[in-house]
Amino acid sequence: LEKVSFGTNWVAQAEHGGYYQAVADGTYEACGLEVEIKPGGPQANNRILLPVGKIDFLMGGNMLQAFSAVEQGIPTTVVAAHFQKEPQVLLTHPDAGHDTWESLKDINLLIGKGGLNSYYQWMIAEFGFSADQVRPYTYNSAPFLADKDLGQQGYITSEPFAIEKEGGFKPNIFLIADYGYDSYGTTVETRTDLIENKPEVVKCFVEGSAIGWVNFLYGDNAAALELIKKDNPGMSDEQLAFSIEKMKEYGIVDSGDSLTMGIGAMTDERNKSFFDKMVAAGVVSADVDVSKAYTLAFVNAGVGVDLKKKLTGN
Amino acid sequence: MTVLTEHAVAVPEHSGQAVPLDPLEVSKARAAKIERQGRWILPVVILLISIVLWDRICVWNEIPHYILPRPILVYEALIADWPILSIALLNTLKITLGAMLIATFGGLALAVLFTQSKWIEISFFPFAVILQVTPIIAIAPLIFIYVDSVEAGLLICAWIVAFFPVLSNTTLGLNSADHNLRNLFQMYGATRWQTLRYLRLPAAMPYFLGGLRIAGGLSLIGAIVAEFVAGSAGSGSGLANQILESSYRLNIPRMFAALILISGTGIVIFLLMNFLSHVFLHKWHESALKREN
Amino acid sequence: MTVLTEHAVAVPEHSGQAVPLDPLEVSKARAAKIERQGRWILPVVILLISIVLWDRICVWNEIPHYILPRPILVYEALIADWPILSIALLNTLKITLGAMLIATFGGLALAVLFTQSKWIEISFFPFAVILQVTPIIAIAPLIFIYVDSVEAGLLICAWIVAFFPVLSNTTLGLNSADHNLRNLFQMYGATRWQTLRYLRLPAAMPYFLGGLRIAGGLSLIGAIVAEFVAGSAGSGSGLANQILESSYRLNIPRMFAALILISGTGIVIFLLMNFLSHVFLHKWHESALKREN
Amino acid sequence: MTAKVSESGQGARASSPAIVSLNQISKTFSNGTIALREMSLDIRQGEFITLLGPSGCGKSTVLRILTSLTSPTTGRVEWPMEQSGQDEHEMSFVFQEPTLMPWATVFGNVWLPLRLKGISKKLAHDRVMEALEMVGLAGFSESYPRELSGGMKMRVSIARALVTKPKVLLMDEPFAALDEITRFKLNNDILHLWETFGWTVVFVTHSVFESVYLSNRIVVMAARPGRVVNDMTLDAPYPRGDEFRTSAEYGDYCRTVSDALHAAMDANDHL
Amino acid sequence: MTAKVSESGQGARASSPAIVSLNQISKTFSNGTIALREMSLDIRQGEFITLLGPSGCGKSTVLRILTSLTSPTTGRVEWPMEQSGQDEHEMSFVFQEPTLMPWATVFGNVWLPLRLKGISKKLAHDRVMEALEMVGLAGFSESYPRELSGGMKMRVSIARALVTKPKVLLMDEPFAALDEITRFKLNNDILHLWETFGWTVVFVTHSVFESVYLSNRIVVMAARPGRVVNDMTLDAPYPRGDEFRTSAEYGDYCRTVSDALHAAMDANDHL
Ligand SMILES: Nc1ncnc2c1ncn2[C@@H]1O[C@H](COP(=O)(O)OP(=O)(O)OP(=O)(O)O)[C@@H](O)[C@H]1O
Ligand SMILES: Nc1ncnc2c1ncn2[C@@H]1O[C@H](COP(=O)(O)OP(=O)(O)OP(=O)(O)O)[C@@H](O)[C@H]1O
Ligand SMILES: [Mg+2]
Ligand SMILES: [Mg+2]
Repeated sequence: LEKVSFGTNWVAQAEHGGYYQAVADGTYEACGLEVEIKPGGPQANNRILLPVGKIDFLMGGNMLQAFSAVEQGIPTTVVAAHFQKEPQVLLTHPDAGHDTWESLKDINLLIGKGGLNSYYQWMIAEFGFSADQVRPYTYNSAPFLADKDLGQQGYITSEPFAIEKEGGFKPNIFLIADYGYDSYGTTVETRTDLIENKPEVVKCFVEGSAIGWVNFLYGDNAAALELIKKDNPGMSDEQLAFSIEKMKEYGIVDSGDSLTMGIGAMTDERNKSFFDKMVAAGVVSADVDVSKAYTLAFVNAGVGVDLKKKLTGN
Repeated sequence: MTVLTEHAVAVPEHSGQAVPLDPLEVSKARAAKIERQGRWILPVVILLISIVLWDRICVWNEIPHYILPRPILVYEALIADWPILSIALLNTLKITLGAMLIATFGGLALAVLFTQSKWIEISFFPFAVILQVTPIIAIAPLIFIYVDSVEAGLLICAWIVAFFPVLSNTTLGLNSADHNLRNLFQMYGATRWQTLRYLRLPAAMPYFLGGLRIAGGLSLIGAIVAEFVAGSAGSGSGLANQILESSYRLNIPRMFAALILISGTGIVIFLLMNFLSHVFLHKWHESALKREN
Repeated sequence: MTVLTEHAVAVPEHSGQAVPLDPLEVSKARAAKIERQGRWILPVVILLISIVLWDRICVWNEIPHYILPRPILVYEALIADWPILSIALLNTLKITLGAMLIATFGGLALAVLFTQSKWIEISFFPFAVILQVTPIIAIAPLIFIYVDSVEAGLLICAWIVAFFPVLSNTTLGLNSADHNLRNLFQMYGATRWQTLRYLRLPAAMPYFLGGLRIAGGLSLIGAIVAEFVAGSAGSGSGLANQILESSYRLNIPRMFAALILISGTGIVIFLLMNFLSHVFLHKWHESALKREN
Repeated sequence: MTAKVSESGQGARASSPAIVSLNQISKTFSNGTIALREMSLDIRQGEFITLLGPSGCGKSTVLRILTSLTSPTTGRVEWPMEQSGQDEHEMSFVFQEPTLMPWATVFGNVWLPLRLKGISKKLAHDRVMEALEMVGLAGFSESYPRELSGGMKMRVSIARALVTKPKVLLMDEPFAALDEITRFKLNNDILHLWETFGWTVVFVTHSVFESVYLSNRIVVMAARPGRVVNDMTLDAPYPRGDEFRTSAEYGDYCRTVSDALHAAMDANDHL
Repeated sequence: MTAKVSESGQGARASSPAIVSLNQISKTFSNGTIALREMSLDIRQGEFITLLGPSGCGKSTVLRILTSLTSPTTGRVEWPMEQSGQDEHEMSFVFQEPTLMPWATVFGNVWLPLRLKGISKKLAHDRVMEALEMVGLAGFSESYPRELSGGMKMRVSIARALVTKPKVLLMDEPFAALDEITRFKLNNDILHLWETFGWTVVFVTHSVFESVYLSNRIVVMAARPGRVVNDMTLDAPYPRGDEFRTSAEYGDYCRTVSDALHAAMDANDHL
């Protein structure tokens, strides 16, 4: 068994379900990997640990950082896109007259640093939002609840649930992917040298994760949930169920290309389209060679499609 | 006849043989006892009052529980989530105490080094300052690249946050030793080490302990901040993760429960440091002496 | 004949009339000059050496630029991004200085209040400790609910980080005033205010300035941490934002350029505090006195 | 013993009212040292009273109790004249140690008692300089305490006590660190002020000669527990001068006091 | 002036070698005070030499220069016997102020010089207690300095200086805060030790009587700039005792020294 580690982007939650599932089921083990999952957090900077070999796979955000890596000459590459859609949403109060995307321009928005540096730049360039309407988001929705005329960012699977539960209302949800932000949501990145020298390891991880996701979403995910709760003792079943439901409802993990090409699918067209938008928004330099940011060598082979059929019975 | 010393009024002419049973003595002893108890009761009472106030403010202003939960809610969360919180507390405590220990001894050792030669101090104090002001969020990744154990990494982060007050205060203290005493030591041909051991360290004690009092709280903050930036997992995760998660999930009562545990820890550390100060200083230093009047 | 006092060897029998031109005097003056210059040159030299070392380490260990960039890269980033960085620096400085000011005066005022009555101290010191150890990431939302201006919120956050050392050290200092002098003041019927003004505050000066030295750096950290957790974008953003953005964009040289600005600011603040200490203490306090031998 | 010494303390000014009486004062420190036991003493207005006794017998403690810096363990301190408008601040103290503020100049230190009364630097200037002149330190007004010799520090402390022209002056070995000539001069200065302004002076010294030269009453104490073993009134007339120092009367007094001191020492377990 | 005082300093032990010579020493402090100007002084082995002079004339400064705590602005200090194995640590000092460590008990303070030589508490115990006994503080060995009276603190300082049985003893007004009886006793003790062990003692006092009783050489200084104005050798034989104090010779000496002191004062701008 080869030991590898995988750094996620937050403390353990349903959004990491596929990987936990693959660990719990022994899917990785079956192809020769012993995977250790290292949870992250909002301030934790796991990225830099990838190129130096402290971790072997990283749960990346959207494609933007992959472009940055190319720009800065960092030898990492995206090998799979497990979220077909960016799950970022903007939320507003339902009965305050902020019911349209356009109306968001008139109110203050709570946006975190990550968002500010990525999709919000695109919103500025594409729709004419302004940096001055941004207020700090500290990953706590209380200020939003306290002020009807605030909007805030969120993860489709998390904040809406908390707001619904604590605030007692369903917020308006604007999935930015629906407005043209067509990046893949979360990716798996790895070191270029790993791809070159041990492609079987990468293959095992990517395909194992795809199967893990299928099992997690459509099969019996009890074991994975147990693992998540062990890594994050405060996690509630209710929250987990909500997240899974939302991921399914919005097709975050499994929609579009992935339905036929398998979970994790990527296409050159989508990456090019997103890259062009980001260049237009001035977030990325046009000189970047997009094709270096990712490789399609490990995805699009339809892994797990059969399994899904078996599980869902159609 | 006007009487200057207060107690004299109440006391009749007496022979003085009965000193131990003297009403004056008794009233003094009573005052001392009240004071001794007051030192504990008063802050507790004030804390209780402020908790009640907190509750009333929540009620009067109709503050929703997801902004500022009422104390009772926090208490319930504390009880209900105790199994989770207690483990987190333990983990945080481990890092805090570790950081405090290395901050104390590291700060002390550096201070001693710095006072051995003015030139060393001039040359290397800037590095201490740089270390103090460098945001650990920026260098945490660097640390974790070269340090394998998460725990060690957390300790280093927390140490960076906490060491400076000890270093700075102790340096000041070591430099504040009475010059006449220094002359005396010089006269008797004391070695550098003897001067340090018998003169400068004792003289620096009040300052050093003052530094510790600051560093105690900072170690706790350091442990929490380190956890924020290092994002540790599962069984090793501490109160920072609880706060983060609870706040993200809007489980504010639990977040406040975690905050209260942090505050409590801070106060316990502070009391401990005060106790240490008392132990080391009450025999001789102005700040801890109980003068007899 | 053995000569105890060193300089005597070189000096021939002399009449003593020529005191100002005495070779001994000259050599002393030279030594003093070397020392004066050394205070500046030595640390600079050491800093330069450590920069060279940094560079060599990068080269020898082939550390990739996205982990630890070579100094020259950082320098280039500093030059290239100066327009952005300088504005960020200014914004951070604004918060830092603001926080330092309120931490200084707030800490001082609280310390004075606390030493007015033992009971006040006992009752309210715990709150200061609670404030010190509360992670600002947890209470930032609360602050931002009730404070409209981002800048004010940042100031409050930075203040929370920085005030405690001033408070703690000053309290210690106020309590360390010589008891004989306190008796003297009591004897002359000094009012509380007079005792404070003429006795306890001057006596607390060394401690207070020691606290300031710690708080200076902490204000800077406070400003940065506050911006990390609560800062907004746009024209008001400071160095923390630069660090975050650079790190998000993996532009590590720029991140280090920002870090260097922070370190530089920290050192300047430290020197300033040292200068303040010198100004206030060199006439009388051991720690700052230049004794004549 | 000569007839001139009356043991009961009924001397020249015995008829003056007491400004303060110590009544069966005891002082036990928390470490168990009994500094004073059942000591009684009346101090009358206008007296120049000297406390004499072995080192550690409680002289400083008596002064501290008189100024209410220390409260007695048992017994009481009475100021019978208090209600008749006697301002307690018209009391000055020279501590046994110089007790100067290290951060203030000599001028600042001497100015202090006036400053506490709200007198500005400008208004105080002449009085401060006059006091410094008296102790021979006019040229050092801008020096800091650390730049002074031991005796000079003590003289600053004396100047500080004199600058307020106090009604009651308590001095704890003020001249111990001074050479004899400066000491004689200051002795005369103090005597002169005492006579001129009708001060009450409580004085502690170890010098029998000084005590005889200055006082009209000498209280000899014995140590551990501190107590009064002798209370003598000296009838020699004022003003006293160099002739008094060479007179046979002076020699007689000195011998008497010295004997009393020896007797007090013998009453001790100490040494 | 009696014939017994020889002005040149050629007295009983004049033939002994100098253990230290000050050669044209000047000391100017940075604030401009000229503490000493071109002062020369040889101190011979086995001498009991007393420095006498007005407050602020530079006596303490001379002692500090002798112990190299202060270096002179110009001039040189020579220890001609240094290379013949004279250990500089066999020197003890009583500072003008008690200079005790507040965090140590009386025992700890007196133990200090021995401790610095590596002598353990147990081994030092008897010598420390003996020294404390000599100054009458055996019962206070566990007290802290703040619990002592002024005179007691000074006695601790004296005990600390004596505990090492030094070859050279420098004392800066050690007995100023002590009563006469204790003072006389300690005078005799020191004299006895001096004679028994052949010590060299450099002594500063303000008491003419004390200086005459103790010394075989008296150096009278004048102030600002500090300088030697008189250097007298006293031929009175040792051991000296109470008979010496009452002898005519003693009275003569006192008068001579007192006159010299007056002359020194007149040489001053001071007072
Ligand atoms: N704070 C204290 N704690 C305990 N004992 C004390 C304290 N202050 C003084 N004493 C004891 O009280 C006794 C009397 O002290 P006091 O200072 O009054 O003596 P004194 O007569 O002034 O002596 P001296 O002439 O040496 O100044 C001494 O034995 C001393 O040890
Ligand atoms: N650190 C200093 N800075 C400036 N001047 C000083 C310093 N120390 C001493 N002096 C000055 O030097 C002179 C001599 O001081 P020194 O202490 O030697 O006097 P002294 O003879 O011991 O007097 P005393 O009998 O009062 O102790 C004094 O005028 C004093 O003001
Ligand atoms: Mg006394
Ligand atoms: Mg002196």
